[in-house]
Amino acid sequence: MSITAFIIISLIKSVAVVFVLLTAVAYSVWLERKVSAHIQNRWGPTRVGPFGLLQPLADGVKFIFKEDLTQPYVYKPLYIAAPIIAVVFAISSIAVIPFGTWVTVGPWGTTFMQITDLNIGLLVVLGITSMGVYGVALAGWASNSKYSLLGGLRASAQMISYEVSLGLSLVGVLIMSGSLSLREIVDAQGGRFWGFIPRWNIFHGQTIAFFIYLISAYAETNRTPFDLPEAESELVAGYHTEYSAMKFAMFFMAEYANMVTVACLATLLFLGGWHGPIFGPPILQALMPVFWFCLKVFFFMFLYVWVRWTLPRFRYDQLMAFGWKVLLPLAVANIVVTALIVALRAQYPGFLSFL
Amino acid sequence: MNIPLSYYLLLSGFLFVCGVAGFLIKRNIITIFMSIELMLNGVNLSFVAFAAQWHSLSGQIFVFFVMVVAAAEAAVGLAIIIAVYRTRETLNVDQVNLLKL
Amino acid sequence: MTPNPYLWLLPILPLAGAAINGFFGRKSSRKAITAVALTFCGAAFLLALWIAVGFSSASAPYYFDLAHWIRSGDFRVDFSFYLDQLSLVMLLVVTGVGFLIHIYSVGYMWDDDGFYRFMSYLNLFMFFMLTLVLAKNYLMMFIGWEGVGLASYLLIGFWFTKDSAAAAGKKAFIVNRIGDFGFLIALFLIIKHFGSLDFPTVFQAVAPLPSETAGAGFLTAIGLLLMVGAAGKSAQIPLYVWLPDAMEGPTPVSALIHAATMVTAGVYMVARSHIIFERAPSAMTVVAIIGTLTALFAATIGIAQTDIKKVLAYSTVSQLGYMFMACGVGAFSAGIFHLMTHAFFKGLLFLAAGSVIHGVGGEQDMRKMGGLRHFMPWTFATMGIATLAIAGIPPLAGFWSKDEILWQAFGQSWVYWLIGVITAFITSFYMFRLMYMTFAGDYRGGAPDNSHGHDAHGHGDGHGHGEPHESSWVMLGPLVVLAVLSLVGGLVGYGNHFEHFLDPVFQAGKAVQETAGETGSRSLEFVLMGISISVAGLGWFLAWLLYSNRPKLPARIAESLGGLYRAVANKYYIDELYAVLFVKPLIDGSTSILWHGVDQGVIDATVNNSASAARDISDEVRHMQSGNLRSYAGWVAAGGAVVIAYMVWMGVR
Amino acid sequence: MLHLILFLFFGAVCVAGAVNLLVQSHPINSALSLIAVMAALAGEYLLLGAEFVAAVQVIVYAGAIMVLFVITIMLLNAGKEERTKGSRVAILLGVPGLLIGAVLVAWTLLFRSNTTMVAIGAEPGSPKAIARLLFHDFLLPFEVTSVLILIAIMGAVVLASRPEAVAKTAGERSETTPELVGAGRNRG
Repeated sequence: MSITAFIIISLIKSVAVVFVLLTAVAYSVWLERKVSAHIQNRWGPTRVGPFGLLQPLADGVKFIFKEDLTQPYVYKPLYIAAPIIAVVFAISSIAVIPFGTWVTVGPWGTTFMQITDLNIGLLVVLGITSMGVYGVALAGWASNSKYSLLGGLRASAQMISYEVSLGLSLVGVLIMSGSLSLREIVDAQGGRFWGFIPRWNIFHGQTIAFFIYLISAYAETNRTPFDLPEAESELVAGYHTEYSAMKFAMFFMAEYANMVTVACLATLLFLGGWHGPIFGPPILQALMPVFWFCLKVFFFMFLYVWVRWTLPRFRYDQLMAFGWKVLLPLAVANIVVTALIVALRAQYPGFLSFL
Repeated sequence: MNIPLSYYLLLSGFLFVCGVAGFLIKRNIITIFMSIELMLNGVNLSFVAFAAQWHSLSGQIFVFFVMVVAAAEAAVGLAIIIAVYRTRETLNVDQVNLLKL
Repeated sequence: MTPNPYLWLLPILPLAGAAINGFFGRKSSRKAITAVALTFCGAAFLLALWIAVGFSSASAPYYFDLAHWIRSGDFRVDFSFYLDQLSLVMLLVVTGVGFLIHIYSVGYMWDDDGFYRFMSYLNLFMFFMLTLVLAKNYLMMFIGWEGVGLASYLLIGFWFTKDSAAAAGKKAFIVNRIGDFGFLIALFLIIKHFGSLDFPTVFQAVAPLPSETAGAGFLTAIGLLLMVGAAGKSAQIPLYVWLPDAMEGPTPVSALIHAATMVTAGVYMVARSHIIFERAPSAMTVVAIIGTLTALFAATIGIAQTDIKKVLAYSTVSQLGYMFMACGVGAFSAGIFHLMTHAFFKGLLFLAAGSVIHGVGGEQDMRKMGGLRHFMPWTFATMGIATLAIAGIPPLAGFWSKDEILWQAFGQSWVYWLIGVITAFITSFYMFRLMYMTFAGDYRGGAPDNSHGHDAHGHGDGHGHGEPHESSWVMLGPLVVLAVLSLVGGLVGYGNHFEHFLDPVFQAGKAVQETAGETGSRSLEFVLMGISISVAGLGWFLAWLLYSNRPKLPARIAESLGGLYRAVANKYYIDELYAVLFVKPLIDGSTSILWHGVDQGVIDATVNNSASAARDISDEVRHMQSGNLRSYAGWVAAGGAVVIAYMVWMGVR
Repeated sequence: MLHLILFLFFGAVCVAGAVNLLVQSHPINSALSLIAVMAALAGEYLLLGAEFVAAVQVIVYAGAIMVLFVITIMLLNAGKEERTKGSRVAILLGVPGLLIGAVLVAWTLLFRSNTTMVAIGAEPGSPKAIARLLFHDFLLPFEVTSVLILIAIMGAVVLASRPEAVAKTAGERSETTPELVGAGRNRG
């Protein structure tokens, strides 16, 4: 593949992925509204388009045309920069997420369903998400409002706390697959054991890690039951109290983009990525992995919404105690046990071979 | 495609000098603390650069140790800053010169 | 040499007793303390007896290496014990007399508050004395040497609340240190020349050396230095001054340590090192002269003393002089023989004197006694036997040993013999003087008055001491045993049995004796014996004349003698002389030179000036420590620039 | 050429960030400048092949340590810097010393250095290789730093919690606001 082809394909892939991501974000909002409505025995959006399917579009138009208020005492540079930071980091982490396997793109050669693959892909995702906290923190501080400040403080404290257990929960997976490249991690989960159970990490010794990851991910994305930073009963709207119109929309997009990223990561690390039954004609076979991947991500998105409208909110000290006193030790224990089993298996090949 | 290693070292030296200058001229204790981090980063760059020159990963390992120490230092240092701020209600180092809390 | 695994038990047993009483005695009952002290001491005595039974003149020495101690290059010193005929005699004397005095102490010290302390110290003393006696090398001997010094110090100052006792303890300790100084240097010389301190090694190395007849070599130096040590420990001129003062201690202590055992350690050490001395004739001569002079000198002082214990103390010094005289003329076995008999009768004398003091309520001044034979017949009888023994009346113990010494001394030079005979006469005189003043005539003591008692040890208070009384049987028992020993103890010397027993030890010394034996004939020996017996009788007669027949006469004689009497009564002003010669210059020198000059002028000044200099500099420099963080950073940056400049300069150069 | 361009790009960001850190009077701006420097440094590390170091640089330095700084600035509501003249020494002694040192080092590096040319990605620091080194050759230092971290955690907890909160028993809820307690704990 020539360098120009590489650049062109990369550009196409980038545009496509960003488009898909933004669409997914928009329809996540629709999904949220629809599901919450049904949980509460309502209809949800129905007016715009069939089943309210065009509602996200209408929302977007509304955000753009609303008045963009800037309060007089805010620290303006950061007030403006904060939502941009949030949304940029939220979207850019999608760059290393693989959506599927190799596909042949006509005469130009084959390519991978991923913008780029890095040896340290997982670390890049973690790094970019860890930078996302600045958007929230700076928004809270720059707004020069006590609700915002408290929200920002809570958000940043909560995010860097749960980042620890989130990161540690992934180490088990890394030990199992021996790589930081997301593509190789997924490849390591191919196949089945006992003939029918897929060799996904969630079934493959990392069940505890999966739940740790899930819980930490909820906290990372400030979702219920960990939505303390924007707890409307305490802090009005938390760090984005003073934001309106498109700036608010950026935070909104950042939150849902983060959810999508986290869901993608969970899919890749624990649910076998694009692995799934493949059948049908060649064109279908080429698209099946993407379908399976999207299905799993959709499952996670649904789970997000389901949990949000089901569980009550934690108290802040409970949240911190849970993160540091329960999740962190569990994650460490998981690492120790996993490492022990892997090491023993390297020594004695038959050790716990059914796992 | 090759550039002299001394470019990296110059950059590292510049960052270090900026750190020292920050320590000398800044008044805010947190900014001074950040200047220290800047110095550490400058040193880290030289570690990585020398690792490239000698083709030995040990230089990169040292970066990790520097980071760990920096993390510990940040945790304790910021806690101290908070404690100082509670009693002094100022972050200006020129006013925190009583040699006691 | 044969190993004997029981040797180390001998010293350890009293040490165990000392430890038990010392650590737990404060809370224990007196009976328990007594039981512990007597059990361990008695066990040591029985063990010694048991070992002695299997030991004959022909036996090879026993030894036992307990543990390694110093291993430094080729030089090594171990905790090892050694038993030959010489140590066996000492061993039996120490444990036997020591055990008797332990029993006696129980009665004597029963009412004292520090009973447990006393018994513990006594046991401790036994431990160190046995270490000294059983040592296989000079360093072990030195441990024992210093240890008995410590025990002596503790016991002299036993009633440490009394200033005189505390001072006497210090005096004994310090004077002994002077002697130890010589001893230590002798040890260093031995290490330098022989590379070892083990007796067998050293003596084997010395044996082939020629006698240093012309001039003085290192053997003479070693001998003289050893003699300095011995003079300190055994109270010889010029270091005898501590022994009379040591009478401040309880009387059993005087009996055990300052008469029977510890003070003879010097004699033992000289006898032990006889091989060295025999090859250093000048050193031998010095030993003989010192011993002879001490014997005469101390005896004359003894004439004028009125304190019963002081008389005995000077008598001890005098008798020790005899022993050194014996060693000095090469009659080591005679010296050891006298050491043994002296342990019996002098121990007995002290114990009897203690019984007297006990009986009259703590009074020690003989002028306030008299007529006590009616009150305490047993004491009178036993003390009489001891007096006869020390005076050299045949066939009691003292006669045999003293006569042996005089005979051997005559073989060396008639001067020694003459002085020895004069001393024997004086000894006889002051001993019978003591007897007459104490036991004959009428009781001159008044109503009990504790204030005039020298020996104000705690047991004057509870007892009514209106009448002098006989002591309890706990105290009289040892008196009787020792009296029997004083009676018959000398008979072991009959026919030179004792001498032959010690022959394996003093083999080399025998040559000297043979020559002595050849010069004098058998008849001459009897003549000399007759002379010494007659001077003893003469002394007795003179004492009877002055103190029993005409009691007014001594005062008149004293008056007519005037200054001479006062000089004798005041011990020739030796203490005062020492005070002027040594103590005062030392104190003055210490005060003006060391204290004001060196300490204040140099050391303190250095410290103070450097401190004030540091303060002045710090006063200036402390402004650098302003507390301002950025100032510190400035200094660091400037210093960093200097370092970088240096490194660049070094790199470019 | 690409190497030089990328180096210059990241270097320019570094230099700009470092200078901005000095120039800005508000600590939050300085902090953001420092974050920019760190991110750009991660780029430089990537150029040198130290990809793992670069990732950790972003995650730990930019993503965790600097968040602490930002939180502290927010918590203490640090305002613009006052221009006090507390130290003459720093200006009279420190700045000249600094300049001398800087010039000497720069001179040495430019004209006297024996350094080689480095290619892009000269010494690839893959996670595997680094882990092998870290857990074999540098195991003891690694364990020691873990102890250091533990001590730092305890120190930070003790220092940052209010005295009355420390005095209280662990089970009781402290009277301090939950935010502060959370922030304090979080500082480990």
